[in-house]
Amino acid sequence: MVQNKKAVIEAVLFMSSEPVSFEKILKLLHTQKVEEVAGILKNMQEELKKEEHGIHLIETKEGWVLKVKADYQNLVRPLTPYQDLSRGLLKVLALVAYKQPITQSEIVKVIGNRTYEYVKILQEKGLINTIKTGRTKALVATKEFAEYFGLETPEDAKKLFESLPLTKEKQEA
Amino acid sequence: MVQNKKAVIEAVLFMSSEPVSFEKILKLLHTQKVEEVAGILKNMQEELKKEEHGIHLIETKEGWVLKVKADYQNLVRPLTPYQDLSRGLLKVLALVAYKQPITQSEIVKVIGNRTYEYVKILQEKGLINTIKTGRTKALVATKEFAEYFGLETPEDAKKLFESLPLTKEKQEA
Amino acid sequence: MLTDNDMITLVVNEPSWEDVILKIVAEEGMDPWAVDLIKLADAFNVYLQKIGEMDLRVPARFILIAAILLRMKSDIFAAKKLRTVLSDSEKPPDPMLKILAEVPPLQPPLKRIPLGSVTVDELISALKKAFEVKERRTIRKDRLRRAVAQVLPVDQEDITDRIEKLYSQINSYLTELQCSVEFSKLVKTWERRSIVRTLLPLLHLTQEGKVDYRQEQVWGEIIVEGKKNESKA
Repeated sequence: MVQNKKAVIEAVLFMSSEPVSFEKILKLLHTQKVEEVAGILKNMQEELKKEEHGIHLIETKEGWVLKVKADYQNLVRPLTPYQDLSRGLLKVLALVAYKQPITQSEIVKVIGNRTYEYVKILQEKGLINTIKTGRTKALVATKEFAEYFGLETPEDAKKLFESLPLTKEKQEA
Repeated sequence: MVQNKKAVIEAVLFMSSEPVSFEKILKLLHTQKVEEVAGILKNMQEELKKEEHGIHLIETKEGWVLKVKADYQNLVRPLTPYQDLSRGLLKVLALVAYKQPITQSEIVKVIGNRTYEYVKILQEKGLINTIKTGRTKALVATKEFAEYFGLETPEDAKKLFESLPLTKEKQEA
Repeated sequence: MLTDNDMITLVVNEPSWEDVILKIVAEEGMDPWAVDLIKLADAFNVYLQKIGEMDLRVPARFILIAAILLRMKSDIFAAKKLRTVLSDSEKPPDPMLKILAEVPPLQPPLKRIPLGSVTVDELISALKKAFEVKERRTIRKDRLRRAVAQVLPVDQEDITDRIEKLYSQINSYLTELQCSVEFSKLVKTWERRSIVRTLLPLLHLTQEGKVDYRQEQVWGEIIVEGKKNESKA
């Protein structure tokens, strides 16, 4: 079967949530026609720039990836996983990410008694995990958490706060 | 900001892994212009049918969903670890396709008690359907099943298994 | 409130233990944490007395359900205990945490999860797998059935008939002069199967209060006696 190169590229980009390298695209197409493939990608990129499209094709360091255009991101946010996390859950998640391992009681002091409920839900969702430290339990971020926030390891979770404008806190810290 | 309806729909369908109901699309667009939206969806569906596209727009029982065309599914399958049907669902679907019409109780004998739950989900997804045969209900593959696997009719489902050396089961059937 | 009989019907008729618990909670309006385990165990006891044929799955289900409920309850108690331990701590909170809890929380990135479609090959291998699992299950069941049959041969004869027969057999030995009979006389041939077949209805008769028995020496003869007011029956 002769496959349409443009169609294959579209299918490949559609099926990957992460950027796909140019080399990988060539490999999947079983071709070495670098210019032809680059041309198709550029054309697709141009085509998707038009106003009638809600997604665009971006070339990143790691490769090519389809993304929702910035204008529509807030609109589609509710459709993506974990978007159902309430503010309370997100707060607990942030505290765990920032100070892991952290005990439940430390979180209770700032969030209040609903912490227990939040922790249970986050555990069920696989985003945090309990480790035993002495008499009490401490909470840490999981691999799934890392994957979700685009981190390499759960220990990198603190990096999420580097860019935050927490000036007041930096002075206090 | 005036948003381009077609672009919004594209972004919505791109971002959602599950089918999106027509009502939900209307809601996300904050519109009640049923005909206009239906027109956009139909146009998009026609446009994507062209050979140069690797994905197509399908209207399922649950709503509208973008999928990689059957021709390219094998090629892109390794690019994502996620699948739209769980292993349990797949087993029941395979049994129905292979032995249709088949009663629920026959499936229970092979799969066990969770059959009832799986059958319900597959029916909701529109992939199988119930027909009455005498006192009992029997399950068959649907048109949507045929579409999913690139078959002409649901009756062709059995052909998918022609290469199988499942002699023992054939005798049982 | 669930009666013993309701409980038995539920456990025997529902297809899975999840359904039993769901029904107890949903239909009977009972708090799952308040299901009386003693009651469940009692119902099990009543059931055991009632069964005529042996269906090992049902008694096993009683035990499973009781165990699951017990586990659920103990988890709750354990969590409660942990809460008390944690809230006792009196260290002042980390100021940074306080601030973090007040600023807008982490916003998860927009993540797309592309779902792959099932390929025909995957569909075929799912079918193969389903049949393989079924075959393995059938083999395991057969093996278990044979093993059970070896240890506990299932009787074709109804247990009630067997009880009746033994009772009239015992009565035929009991006369004005003789008010007891040796168990060994009641057993047709002195081998394991026959002994069990006689002992079981005897236990039922004792339970029902129709006869008494005593065994003066361990492994010694069992003396079966008619109840004083029944011996002439």
